[in-house]
Amino acid sequence: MSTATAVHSLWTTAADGKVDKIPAPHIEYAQLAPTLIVVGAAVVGVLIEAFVPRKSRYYAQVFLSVIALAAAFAAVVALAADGYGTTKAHIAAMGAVAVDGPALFLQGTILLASIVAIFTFAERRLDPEAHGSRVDSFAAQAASVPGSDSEQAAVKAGFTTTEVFPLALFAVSGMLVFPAANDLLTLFVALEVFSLPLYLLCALARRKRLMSQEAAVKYFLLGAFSSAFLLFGIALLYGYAGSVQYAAIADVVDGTVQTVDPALAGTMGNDALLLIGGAMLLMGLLFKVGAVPFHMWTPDVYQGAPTPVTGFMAAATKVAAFGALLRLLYVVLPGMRWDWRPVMWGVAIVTMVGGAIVAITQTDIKRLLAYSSIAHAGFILAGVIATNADGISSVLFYLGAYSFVTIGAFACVTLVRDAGGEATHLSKWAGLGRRSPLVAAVFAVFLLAFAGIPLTSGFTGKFAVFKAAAEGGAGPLVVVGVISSAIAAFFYIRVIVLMFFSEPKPDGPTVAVPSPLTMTAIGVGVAVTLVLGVAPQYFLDLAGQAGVFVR
Amino acid sequence: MENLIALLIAAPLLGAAVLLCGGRRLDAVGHWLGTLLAAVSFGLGVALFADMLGRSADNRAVHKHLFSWVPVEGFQADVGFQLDQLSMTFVLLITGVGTLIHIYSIGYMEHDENRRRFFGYLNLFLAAMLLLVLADNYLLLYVGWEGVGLASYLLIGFWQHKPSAATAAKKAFLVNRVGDMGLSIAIMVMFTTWGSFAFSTVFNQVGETGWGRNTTVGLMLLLAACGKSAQVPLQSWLGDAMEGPTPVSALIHAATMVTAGVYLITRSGAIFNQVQDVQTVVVIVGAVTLLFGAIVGCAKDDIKKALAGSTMSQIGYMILATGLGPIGYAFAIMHLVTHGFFKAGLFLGAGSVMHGMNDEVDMRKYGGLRKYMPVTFVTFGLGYLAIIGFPGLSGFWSKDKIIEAAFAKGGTEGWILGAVTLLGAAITAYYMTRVMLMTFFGEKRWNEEETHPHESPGTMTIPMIVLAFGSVLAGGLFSINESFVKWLEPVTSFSHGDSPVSAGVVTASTIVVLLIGVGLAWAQYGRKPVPVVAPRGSLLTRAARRDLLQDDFNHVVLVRGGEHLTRSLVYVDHTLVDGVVNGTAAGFGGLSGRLRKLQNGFARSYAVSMFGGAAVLIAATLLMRAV
Amino acid sequence: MSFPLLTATAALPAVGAIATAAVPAERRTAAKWLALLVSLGTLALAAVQLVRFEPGGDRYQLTESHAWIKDFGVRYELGVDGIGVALIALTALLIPFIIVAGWHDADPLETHSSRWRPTQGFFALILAVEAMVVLSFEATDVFLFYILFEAMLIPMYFLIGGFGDRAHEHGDEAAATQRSYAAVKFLLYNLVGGLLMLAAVIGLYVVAGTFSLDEIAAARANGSLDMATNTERLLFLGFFFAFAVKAPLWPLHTWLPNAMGEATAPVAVLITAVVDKVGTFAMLRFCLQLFPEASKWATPVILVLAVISIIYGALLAVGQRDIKRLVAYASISHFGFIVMGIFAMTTQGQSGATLYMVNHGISTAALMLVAGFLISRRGSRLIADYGGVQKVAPLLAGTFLVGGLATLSLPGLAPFVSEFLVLVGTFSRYPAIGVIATLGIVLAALYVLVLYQRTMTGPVKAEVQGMPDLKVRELLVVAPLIAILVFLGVYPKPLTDIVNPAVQHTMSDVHKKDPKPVVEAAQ
Amino acid sequence: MNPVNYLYLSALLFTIGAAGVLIRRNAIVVFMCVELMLNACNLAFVVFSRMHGNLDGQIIAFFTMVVAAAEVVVGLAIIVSLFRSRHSASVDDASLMKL
Repeated sequence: MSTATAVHSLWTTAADGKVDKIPAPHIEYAQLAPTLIVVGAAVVGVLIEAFVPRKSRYYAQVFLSVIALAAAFAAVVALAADGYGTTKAHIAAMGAVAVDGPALFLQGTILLASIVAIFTFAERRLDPEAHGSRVDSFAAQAASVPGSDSEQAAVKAGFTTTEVFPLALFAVSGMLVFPAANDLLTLFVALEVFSLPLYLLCALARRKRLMSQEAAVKYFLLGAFSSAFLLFGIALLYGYAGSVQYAAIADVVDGTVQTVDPALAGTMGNDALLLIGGAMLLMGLLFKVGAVPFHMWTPDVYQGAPTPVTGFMAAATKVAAFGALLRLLYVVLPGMRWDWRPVMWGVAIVTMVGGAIVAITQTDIKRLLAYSSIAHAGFILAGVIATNADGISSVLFYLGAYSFVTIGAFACVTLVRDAGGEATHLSKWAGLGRRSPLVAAVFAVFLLAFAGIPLTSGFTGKFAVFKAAAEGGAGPLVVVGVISSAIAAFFYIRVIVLMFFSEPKPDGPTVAVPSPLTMTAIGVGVAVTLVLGVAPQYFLDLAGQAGVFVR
Repeated sequence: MENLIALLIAAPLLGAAVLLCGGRRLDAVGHWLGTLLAAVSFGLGVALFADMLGRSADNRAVHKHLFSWVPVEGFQADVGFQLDQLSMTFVLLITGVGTLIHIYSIGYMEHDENRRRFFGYLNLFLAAMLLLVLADNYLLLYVGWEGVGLASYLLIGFWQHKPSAATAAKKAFLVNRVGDMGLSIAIMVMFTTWGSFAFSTVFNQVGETGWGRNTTVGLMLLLAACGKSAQVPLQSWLGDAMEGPTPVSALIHAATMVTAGVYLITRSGAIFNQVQDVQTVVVIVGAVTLLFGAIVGCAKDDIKKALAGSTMSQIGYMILATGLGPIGYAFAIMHLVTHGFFKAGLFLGAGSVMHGMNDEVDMRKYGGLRKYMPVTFVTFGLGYLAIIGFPGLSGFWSKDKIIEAAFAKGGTEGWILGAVTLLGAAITAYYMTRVMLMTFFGEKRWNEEETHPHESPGTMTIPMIVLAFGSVLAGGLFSINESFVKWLEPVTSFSHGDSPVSAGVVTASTIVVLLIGVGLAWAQYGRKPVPVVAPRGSLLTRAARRDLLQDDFNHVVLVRGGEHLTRSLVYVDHTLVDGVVNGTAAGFGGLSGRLRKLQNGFARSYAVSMFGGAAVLIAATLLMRAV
Repeated sequence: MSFPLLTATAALPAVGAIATAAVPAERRTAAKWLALLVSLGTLALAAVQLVRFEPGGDRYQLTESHAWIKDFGVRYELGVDGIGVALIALTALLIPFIIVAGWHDADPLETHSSRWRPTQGFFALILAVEAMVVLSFEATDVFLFYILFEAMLIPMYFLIGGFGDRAHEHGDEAAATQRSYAAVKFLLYNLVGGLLMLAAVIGLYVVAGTFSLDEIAAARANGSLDMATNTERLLFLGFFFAFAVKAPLWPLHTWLPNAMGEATAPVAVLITAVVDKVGTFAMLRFCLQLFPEASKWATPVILVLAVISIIYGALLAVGQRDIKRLVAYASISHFGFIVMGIFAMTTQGQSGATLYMVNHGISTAALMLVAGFLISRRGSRLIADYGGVQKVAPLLAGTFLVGGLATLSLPGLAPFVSEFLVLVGTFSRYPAIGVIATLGIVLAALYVLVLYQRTMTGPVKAEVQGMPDLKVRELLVVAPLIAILVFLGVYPKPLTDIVNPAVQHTMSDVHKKDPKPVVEAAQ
Repeated sequence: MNPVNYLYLSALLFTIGAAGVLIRRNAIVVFMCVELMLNACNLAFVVFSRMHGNLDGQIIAFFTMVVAAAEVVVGLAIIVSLFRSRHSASVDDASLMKL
């Protein structure tokens, strides 16, 4: 049979033979409940924007968001308790979504982190009241030009952008799907679903709006650019395997499926397609995790975005993206690990070292944390490279530990303020320990956790991934890892020095007394940091049980 | 009875502890307490002596194991004492002279506000010195060894407000430490060789080891002895040590501590006897120091420094004698004892002079003092006669024997040594006569308005009188029937040398050189008036005044060199060792600053980086497959 | 289950630290007393340990073992051998003195806001350090030890960086900069060491599959654990580097003079007398026990480094113009002795090294604390600013001298015993090294006596005039330390009895026997 | 015609789009270039779909279009607000944050 006729049969069969009914898809709604709840809540959130009076929107949205996320988390817990994480793990929604340990663990992590992040979104006590109404971190009216009359009018009217809550919920729903996606199409769609709201959220800062918009533009353009790469990679993989299903691609990669049709031999199983496609796919994901050299958006976006959004992004996005990366590498591409492991070694090394080195000379606390997140991405990559069971569970653990520290740290950043809003320049932080020992001490705890000092979650996580990497034969990577940890320690310590050992400046910032919302966010961060540092066994168990992908 | 040995040490130690910790409350009685405890110690010593005499010669040594000090697997250091004839001799000398000097100090230090502390230190010294001579192993000896060093340090620097005193004290301790290093290495070699450093084990097994180890031990012990006994090349501290109060000079830097080196070599005779070469070195050291000290003594105008030179020289005699082996040990110790008497007496006399002369030490500002201080004059005079070896007095008996033994060494060596010892005797006679003449004879050269020479109080003169008796009689008593030699023989063994010169000739020549020395001094200082300002003098005189340039050498080589070394090391530490670290940090900082510039804020350049990254990623993946 | 004595000894100061930190701002005197009481309580517990420890018994005693982090193969395992129990006693002994000596070091200045509570923080941090140090001496699980080894850096860091000499604090920006430089240097040095050790710890787990000392020893004994030579060496280097930074060994020492110079005297004592001991202790316990072959392989290099430390530290001490830095360099010299004793691989050397750790702690404490009292009176650390102190403050000068004499290892005082044991132990295997190291005793005399001469003797300087002598509080600190120095110098047997069996275990770990005396060997 | 040629075309379009992103300053144009890249992907999907003889690729192409449309909504909103604030749509002007 010639190629032409084979292709022709695509549409000729439809005419000649009897048309099969399109079978109704079989969707396991219960197992997709976490995602569905969040999506539903987001839709309801949009409706709230439309129908609920402006005054009550804030409360309604906050309430809805928190309830929805909590319910989704409860659903995750219920699924896990039912054994979907382990024995009953399977692929749901016609092969589109996996319900397995890693997926549930990461979804749970994302949901918890999101709840905490929503608390910081909802914080309205940091800034003094403007014209009798409380203000949060978001622009009064995003559409109005910064500094314009319309903006002032919006502020005067006490507008707030309560749309951030449904936007966040949409983003969360995408993030929930992302690590669970079991085909490349779902992966792509989920990526866009969580990215697009984030682009918007970045643009919504109340203060320093020009920077906020700039951050959004950069994030958006670069994000779209990387999505295009990712999509082209998907196309090539599809060309390689003839399917976008993870399992199907994996079979072809492993060589368990032979070419069914000699006519397709030209493309199917063509390794060049696999390699190039795989690399482009990797690039798209590495962009999201912020690995060098795809990291350059990170500092600018972290700095420009409203700080609660930065915290949310830094925590949840990273979790979701690493989840997807893990699944891709462990489910789809283990057959070509000899190809991607050396490359990932390189990426991990430049990410760890590069992030740490550039961070040394940063002068803005948010940029500093951005570079820190890059370095951490490198550490996590070391665990990813392990390619063993410990690799999965250690990365899961690290992500859980890291996300809470990050949100807590950014929440602390929101507290330190001067006339221009948040005082993010490091020089402003001098002597904070003397003015406000508690905030400084808490922030120091977060920094120490970032630095991986024992008895904090950062150490446990770092130990876990390095151990996995060493067991996976990546000993040199571990050595590079500890060296860059040492470099990284330098700038964390620099901040501590500044806070505790420098004399406070007379015109220094004030530390706002937050509402219980932010306090909760910070408190949860500290608690998780210390508990995971001192008694991590339960959570390690959890991550260990969750550490098996379904295929 | 042997339980008393510990008490012997404990008494002065208790004194030291009480006096040093007691505070100002004890100021009024401190000196009496200190003296009392020294006397108690002496009393105990006498009792033990009597007990020892009651036993037969071979049965006299007693041992007392007190407690296990440092018990570590294979390394058993004990606190144990060995009281034999040699130790006994020292015990009596130390406690006897020590007690006398305590009494003397009561008067001498009367106006010093820190007299209590002074007595505390003196007691501390007694305890340490007793420990040194009573220890039954080298490690415990080492404790006493450094203990006396400490006491010496504290006492030399007793007048700490004088920078010169503080410097002298430090110098003494440091130079001694060099010697201590020798002792410590010697002990280490002993441990690795015999598995022990107890006297008994070492001396019993010393014959079973080779030349190398014995030589090392011997040389290291000699180094230690040189440090403590101010022998060349570690002699430089003794002259400066005269900064201490005069009783200190008398007790520590004349009678007892400085002779510890002689004790050490004598005690270790069993080792030295095994290695002839080391003995030769010992003899050379002794001979050189003998002349060195004597020459220095001739040039000094400071009465105490002149005496210090003399001490050095006399100890040179003793060291020389110990180097002769069994023919010399007993005589070395005998000279040590007699020297203890007369040199202590001389120093006390000098102190008495200074006491009466407003602490003036320059002999050129003395003169004709015999009328003002008759007791001092007489006692000092007797000491003088003893040291120059005036026939019949102590020094004569002991020094004469050493000269004899030197000749008995035999061969060319014997002749050389004999000549050196005789020469030394002549110089001794010269410089001591010079001291005598400048101080007590001639015109008075002091300022009569400021200075009113007077005799010292009884507390000071009585010890001087007692010591003068010792100076006169001790030598003779010891020599009756060779009693001293026989007394020591079980410990040190003794052999009569085979002298090429008969004893009579030696004695005669000794007397001759003595007369020459005295005559020369008389010609120079007795017949004509002594200039108040020292003449420039010959090259040798000038060198001798500067301790034969020893300090200049030390200063240039050790002090300057050391300063340069430490300064450059400080520099190295700062720039190199620290610099590497700071440089690494700065390097990372610079790298960071440069990499940071890549983040130029332009979205397009970020896109370029991503695009490039993607290209590299793809290329690398393809390359991995190709490879 | 019996009373968890070891946990209690560490937990008491830990709880005390939290309690002290929680004392209200204005009740700072109460905080001080609380800290002191807690430290005394800890001392009592340490004394109970000493009593309950049977020198002839098992290697590790009073053991406790609980599951902790199963995934990492980590257990909360405690146990003490003679070395551990001695060092715990040292730590518990010194902390009360440190607290009393630093009684006023952290009183707030008027310029501080009311929310800044330095006093509570200072004493809480000291107790926190004590808790971690004690627990690290007790840990028989490598991971547990590592965690404490690293974690104790943090309170130390705040102690160094946060509290300087009172005299410097009045608006002296330069001093503050110096201080934070010192703190950062301290932390980074130790962190780098610690992180390399982390890599080795992980590697150890990959190789051995457990962190328990007991299990590793058992696996070694029955042959189920067979490390490749190169692996063992690399792991050894990872561990040793960390300990060599902590100890500190030349050329990794430069953080110590900065840290000790800038910190207050009690904190400086805490660094050198207590915290640094963890490094040398760990060499004995972990390097030798876990990697015996590699330890032997590295011995020549380490001994050379140790000797360089001894001589170099002493020479630099001579060249210092700052009292505290001088003591720091002296400590570097002494740490050289300790390391030398450990790696000489003889009973004498290792017993000596262990005694040295204890004795050096006490003697340095005595010297440094008196130096601190001196510095607090004049407000300067420069030697040249003093002179003739002996005349106006004889007690201060006297105790200073005793501290100095202990530092130069005068026989009769405790350090002599240990130093001599180390020298003998080294000499019996490596004569040349032993002899060179002996030079150190001359240099020690030099730097101590020069220091004493320049500060205490000579004419009384104008600024020193009227300087008060030691107060009762200060005397209470110094006098017992001196008494202990004398006692252990004269009668160290109680200590050696405890230490000896532990040393025997270590010696058998490395399969080394003492060289026989020549005479005996010949027979 | 050999469908592989369409693949080449798709790659070419993708490259042109990428080059445009790197070269052009105007945010709108940059964004259009991204869209071009997405279209190149779509072409590739369709080609592969035909080559493999299954419909997955074509379906994905539809999804891509939807997503691209959503992206346009968000992207234009952001770019327009930037333009209104700065009166410039140049991506190079937006470089407040750097280093």
